[in-house]
Amino acid sequence: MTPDVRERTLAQRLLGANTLWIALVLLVLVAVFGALRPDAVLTTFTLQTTLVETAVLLVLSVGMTYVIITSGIDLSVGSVLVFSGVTSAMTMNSLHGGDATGAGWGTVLIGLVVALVSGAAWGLLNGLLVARTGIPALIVTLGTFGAALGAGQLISNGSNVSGVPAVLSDNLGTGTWFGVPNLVILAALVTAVGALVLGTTRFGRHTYAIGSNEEAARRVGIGVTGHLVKVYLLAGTLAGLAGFMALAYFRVASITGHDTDNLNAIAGVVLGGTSLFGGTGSVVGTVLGVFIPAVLRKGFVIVGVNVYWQPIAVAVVLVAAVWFDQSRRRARNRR
Amino acid sequence: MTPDVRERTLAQRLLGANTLWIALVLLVLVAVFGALRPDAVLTTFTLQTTLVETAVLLVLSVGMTYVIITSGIDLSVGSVLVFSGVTSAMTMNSLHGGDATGAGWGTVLIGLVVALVSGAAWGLLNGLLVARTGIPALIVTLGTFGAALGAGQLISNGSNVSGVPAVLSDNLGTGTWFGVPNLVILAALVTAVGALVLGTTRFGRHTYAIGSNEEAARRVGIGVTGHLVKVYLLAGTLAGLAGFMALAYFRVASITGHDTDNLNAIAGVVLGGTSLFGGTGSVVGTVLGVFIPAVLRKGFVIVGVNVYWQPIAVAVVLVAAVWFDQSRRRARNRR
Amino acid sequence: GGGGQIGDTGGSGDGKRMVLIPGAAAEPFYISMECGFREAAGAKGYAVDVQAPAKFDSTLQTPIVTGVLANKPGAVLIAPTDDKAMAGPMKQLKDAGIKVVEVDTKLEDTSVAVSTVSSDNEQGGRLAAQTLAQLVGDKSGSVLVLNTKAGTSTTDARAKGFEDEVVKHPNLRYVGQQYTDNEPDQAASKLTATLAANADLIGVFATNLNTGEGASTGLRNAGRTGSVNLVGFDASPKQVEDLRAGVVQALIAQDPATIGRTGAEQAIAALEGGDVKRDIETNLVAITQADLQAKEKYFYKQKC
Amino acid sequence: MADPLLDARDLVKRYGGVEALRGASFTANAGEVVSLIGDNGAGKSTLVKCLSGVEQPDSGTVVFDGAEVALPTPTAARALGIETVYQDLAVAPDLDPAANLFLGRELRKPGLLGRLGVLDKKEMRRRAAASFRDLGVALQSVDVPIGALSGGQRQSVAVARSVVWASRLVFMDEPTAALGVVQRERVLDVIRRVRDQGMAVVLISHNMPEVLAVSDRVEVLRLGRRVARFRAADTTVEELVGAMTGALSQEDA
Amino acid sequence: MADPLLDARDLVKRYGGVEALRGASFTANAGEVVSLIGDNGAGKSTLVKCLSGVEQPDSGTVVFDGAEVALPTPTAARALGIETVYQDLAVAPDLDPAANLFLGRELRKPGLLGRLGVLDKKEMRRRAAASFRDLGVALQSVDVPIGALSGGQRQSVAVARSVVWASRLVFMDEPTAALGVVQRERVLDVIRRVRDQGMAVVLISHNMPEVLAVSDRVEVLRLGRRVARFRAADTTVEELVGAMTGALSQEDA
Ligand SMILES: Nc1ncnc2c1ncn2[C@@H]1O[C@H](COP(=O)(O)OP(=O)(O)OP(=O)(O)O)[C@@H](O)[C@H]1O
Ligand SMILES: Nc1ncnc2c1ncn2[C@@H]1O[C@H](COP(=O)(O)OP(=O)(O)OP(=O)(O)O)[C@@H](O)[C@H]1O
Ligand SMILES: [Mg+2]
Ligand SMILES: [Mg+2]
Repeated sequence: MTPDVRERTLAQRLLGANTLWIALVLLVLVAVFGALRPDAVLTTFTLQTTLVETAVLLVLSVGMTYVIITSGIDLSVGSVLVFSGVTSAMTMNSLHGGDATGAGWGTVLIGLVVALVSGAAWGLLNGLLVARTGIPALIVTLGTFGAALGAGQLISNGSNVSGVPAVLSDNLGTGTWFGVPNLVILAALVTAVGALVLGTTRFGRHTYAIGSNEEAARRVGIGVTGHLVKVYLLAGTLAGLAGFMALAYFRVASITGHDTDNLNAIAGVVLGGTSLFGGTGSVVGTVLGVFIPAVLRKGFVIVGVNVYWQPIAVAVVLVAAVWFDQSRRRARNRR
Repeated sequence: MTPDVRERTLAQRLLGANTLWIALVLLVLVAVFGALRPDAVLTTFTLQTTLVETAVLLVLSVGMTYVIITSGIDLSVGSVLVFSGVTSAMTMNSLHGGDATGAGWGTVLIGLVVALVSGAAWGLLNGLLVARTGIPALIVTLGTFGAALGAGQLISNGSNVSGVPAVLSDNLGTGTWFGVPNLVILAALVTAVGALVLGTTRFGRHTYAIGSNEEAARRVGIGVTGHLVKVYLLAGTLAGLAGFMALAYFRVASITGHDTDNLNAIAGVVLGGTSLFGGTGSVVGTVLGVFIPAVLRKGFVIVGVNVYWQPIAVAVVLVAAVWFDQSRRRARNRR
Repeated sequence: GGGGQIGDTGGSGDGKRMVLIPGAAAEPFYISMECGFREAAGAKGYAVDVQAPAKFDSTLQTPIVTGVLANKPGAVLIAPTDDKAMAGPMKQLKDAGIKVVEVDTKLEDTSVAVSTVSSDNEQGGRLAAQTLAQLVGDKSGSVLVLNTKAGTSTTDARAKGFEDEVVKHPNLRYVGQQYTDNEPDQAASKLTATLAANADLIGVFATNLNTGEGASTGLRNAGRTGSVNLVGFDASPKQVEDLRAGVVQALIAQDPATIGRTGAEQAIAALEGGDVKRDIETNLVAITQADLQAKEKYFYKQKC
Repeated sequence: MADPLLDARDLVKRYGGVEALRGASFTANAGEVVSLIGDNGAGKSTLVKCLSGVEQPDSGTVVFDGAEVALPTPTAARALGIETVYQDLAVAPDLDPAANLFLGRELRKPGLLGRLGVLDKKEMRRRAAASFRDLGVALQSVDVPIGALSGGQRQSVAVARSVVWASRLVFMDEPTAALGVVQRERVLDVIRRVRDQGMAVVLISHNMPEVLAVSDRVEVLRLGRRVARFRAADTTVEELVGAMTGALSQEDA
Repeated sequence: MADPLLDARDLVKRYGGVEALRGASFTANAGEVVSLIGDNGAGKSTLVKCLSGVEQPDSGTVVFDGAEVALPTPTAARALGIETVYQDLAVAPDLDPAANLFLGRELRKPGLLGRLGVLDKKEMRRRAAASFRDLGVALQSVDVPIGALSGGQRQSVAVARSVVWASRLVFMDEPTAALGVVQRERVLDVIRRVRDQGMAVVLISHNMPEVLAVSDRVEVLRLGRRVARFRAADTTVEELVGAMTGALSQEDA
């Protein structure tokens, strides 16, 4: 009758980690491309560009991970990114007489705040609607997906907004620090904080609990409504930050080209082992899940795969990666 | 101890129907637009064009309803539509010396079969992967979404395929029957059959059971794997049919322009009261859910809403409609 | 002390190779350009490669540029999908010693490319309005522009040119533009809705292939083919066929093959130390049923 | 007798056309175990849900500690010191037993980290293990998700959670239904211990010997209404069954 | 004694690091009620899942009707005439009780419509109502989803489903746990009736008086192994509890 309570060893934990196998897939991919074109793939330059081009999506995906763990979804992130970029760029421009290219750090800081607040506002709206009204998250965020894009177009009168401060784009956008792009450092910081909060804090624990059984979470006294609002708020704010990062990187607030950011983020999250039905998942998995398609696309361009074959090849590897991951995990459980 | 078993009356059933309130929303929308521009909205012309422009999406959404009721998702429908259109058009062309514009019914029939088979093939692939491997449906169909489009581009060498037989486009594409467009009749037939099969047959019952509790369905001996394959096969075949319909309607197999068909179909299904978590839903609801955005978009153009406000207005009405529906339903349950 | 810029680590590449990065895969416009490019570059013994983004979109084009950069070709011909967003990546090409030639579209920053070969989209829009006015004659009625997505620079320029010109014709009442998300079915739907609201519609300018196809479908469904003048942009085979069949009344065609050929020539000149011309404008023409035969050379190709 | 701790009067609860409660009343006193019994579908669980803030009654009043209270949310009930073991357990199947035990009341690390919300997982696991030992629950592994536990193990976690946190009143909706013989005895011991600390315990059970063994009073629900009340010492299994099936009924219940 | 209907030998089942079965054996004879008892987490439900095709044992053999069988799926078990009431019920919460009762074996309309797969909902509802009456289940409404029923009502649906369809053997994993006094008696009656029809019934229960009242034999599982076997007529509650807790064990079990 004495409880036979054992803790798992580190090795068991590592082997049991849901992310091990998908990490392996990523490594194999890099190895294969590296073997095919060692001169072009395994270079600092390719590493730098792959990282930097994925930084924005990664930030979006960290927020998305939280949302999906609560068994929600956020289709609006791409549009919120656009909206935040537009408001931020336009604010900076108007502070600097219509063209902020020569503006200083003060203006940039205000731009950052505007981007974050814009993102947060949409996130708050999403959160309130999802948490308080019982409207499915898919519908709410499909609505804000359209609305945020429309609002961005309305404000910018339908065209891209330029005039991004050079200090911003030269430092955050393309600057590096000991060879690591600054944009990547920022994304890594966000990711690390996101992973820690999810994995070790009360906030993270409640996120899992709500996704696992919302009714149970409510009954044990977790403020489910408030928590959901916070989660969508987080996703929105990160989308705002992503908008600011995109501004720095592309030197323009582009209102097109972010239609599929939502699906890309969702795919990364799910690829990383987070269940669409909520309750399980991790930020580390998301990182891996975001990089797999990025590495693939990059690799195919470098190796020179025919453009029409590229989506097919990406699809095959994507599905195969998850398949491998799934059957490995199942085998581990059967062990 | 005698069981106190009552059946609900017809009125109770009707009031209890999940679709009543969303139908009301649709009616109100039509009434509002009708009041604003009675000359332009309440005309045979507007009715005809609205119906015909929604026919293709409706066919996609019927298949999607089945998939979502099993708690799956199919992101690939738009690409499968493209692929089927391309294969069908190219087959017809090759049968008729490179340009099938003058071809007869025999060629058209072969084209139809090719479209259906192409759709079915992708559906089968989706089904097998989802049902047999445990890869999340989102990932599988995101993969085939890319792959089917890539394959379509590969086959057509990346450009739109023209040469659609005139008998096809004149009859199915723009023909009417007592004033009702033939395309609409076809879509209505598909929808009616879809609704009946879902609501009254064993196949439909099993679809609900799998979505409600897959493990329970497996334990009572339902062939869950086979059934899921059939459901995705159905969705794929309907996407093939939709591709054929689009061919007749546009007189060309377009490669681009179907990126958001998947989200549109999913939104229609969810708007119609089907839960993304499976187990509940109906085809009738889907019909209403598909028409609400269509009516909105049309109405806003007619009424002359500013282009940038249009997506915002659509979003607001969409969310408001579901909100109304939800709170009505809840009130009914509390009654 | 660790500051720097991405791509500081350079190297040298293969000077006998050229890459074309069009704005989008699978468009007859870019395919025709590719044909001209391959022909001209091949004639001078250059190895060629084409890497197109799936869609006309700077976020999709950027990784292609950096991917191509990793391979270090001698010259890159590129149709930048955004006049500012592509500046960063393209500057990296230049910094790595690659000769950059802009084709079709161009950056705002003129210091990156050695040469720019393009046709003026705004000019094309103006031409469309003039052609429409000619087709309509002295009849009066409403005209509509079907545009793609808000923020797409090329089609926005076409719409703007049209808008600027159309107001000069008092018999044409401009009812504004509608965005279609570049989806034919939305184009059809928005056209029929406009027809319902404005029964006197006599002209439509569709700013690209997809909007044109949607517009002709909408007109056909409304039974107004021919009575509403449809002016399309570009001359892909299907569009030409529609023009021939009377579904479309006029097309504004660019000359992509010449753009590609000229672009290749400029790149070779830059690599081999020849004469490089900074800006080259190619022709835009309006094709109507009347001069269909005469302007055959402007038709786009599906494959070389 | 002192004022009752909890006094619910004439509660009505309808779900669509189904009347789960048709004017149910219920009383619980501090320092007493009261059993709530009744046939399947009599409305016991619905009553518990109404009294723990999970569902809102359509009409009726609830008096707690002498004052009329509204229980709009489970949090409101918990704030009054009311804890509940739900029949459907209401656990988060993806979390491990310790996480479930502390759900909503997680322990945080001392110091700054704790103020930042960082959890003290080790301590929670330690205390959880002690609680489980107390209830005689054997777990082969503490970090499997609770969804993978046996039915009885899962129920023990839910019971442990309620008694750890209650301060005034505990509702237990069939807490022993899935428990083994030994674990059931442990739970009954715990119930008595909680009662002796002055709390009120409301036990729902279909096991009549168990009901008679542990309770001070018994209230009977039938078709959504209270039909009888007994002192446990003065009644028999036959009488209880009679009341539940409608063979026997009291005027003033 | 005749050959046993079902004879399972040395079943081992591991979940990750957890050993749910460590060489469990089990025997059931036709025309007999055998109870399978054991502590929480002893492995009873796991054993049932292995014997009804839901889970695959890692090793061990199963002999059914004299022949060694593999049970790769629940369908395979059902084909042998084995039905199961699972502890977690395994119902489809969104479907109504009649739909759940006939799940996987729906009745179809006569004639062409039936061949097209059209369901005879009316007839299913009628027969379901009769089954429920038989088990003493009162439902206020037959077309609510089963997720909205009371715990006992839901369990009755699961029990009804198994006895309607079984032909050789029924596993019942705690079928009476949530049932009221009357319904429990009905289920025990049904169990006896099924036994008298010549089927084997395997009953899992933590209620020792119930076990002794209804079974012919009792097998005891402890820590994933069979530790004792009794004839119900020759044993006592104390002996059973002893075997479950490890106080008593038989050499040749
Ligand atoms: N959400 C709901 N929707 C519809 N009917 C419901 C709902 N919840 C409960 N009911 C009905 O209310 C009645 C009372 O249910 P309740 O769960 O309170 O019974 P109970 O006394 O706890 O039964 P048991 O002993 O079986 O647990 C039942 O007839 C049940 O079907
Ligand atoms: N899927 C699973 N993953 C991990 N462990 C499991 C799983 N299923 C069961 N177990 C473990 O196996 C052991 C046996 O569980 P089982 O459900 O068979 O017990 P039981 O005898 O039915 O208990 P109860 O009387 O409580 O229902 C338990 O320790 C349980 O935690
Ligand atoms: Mg109950
Ligand atoms: Mg069990």
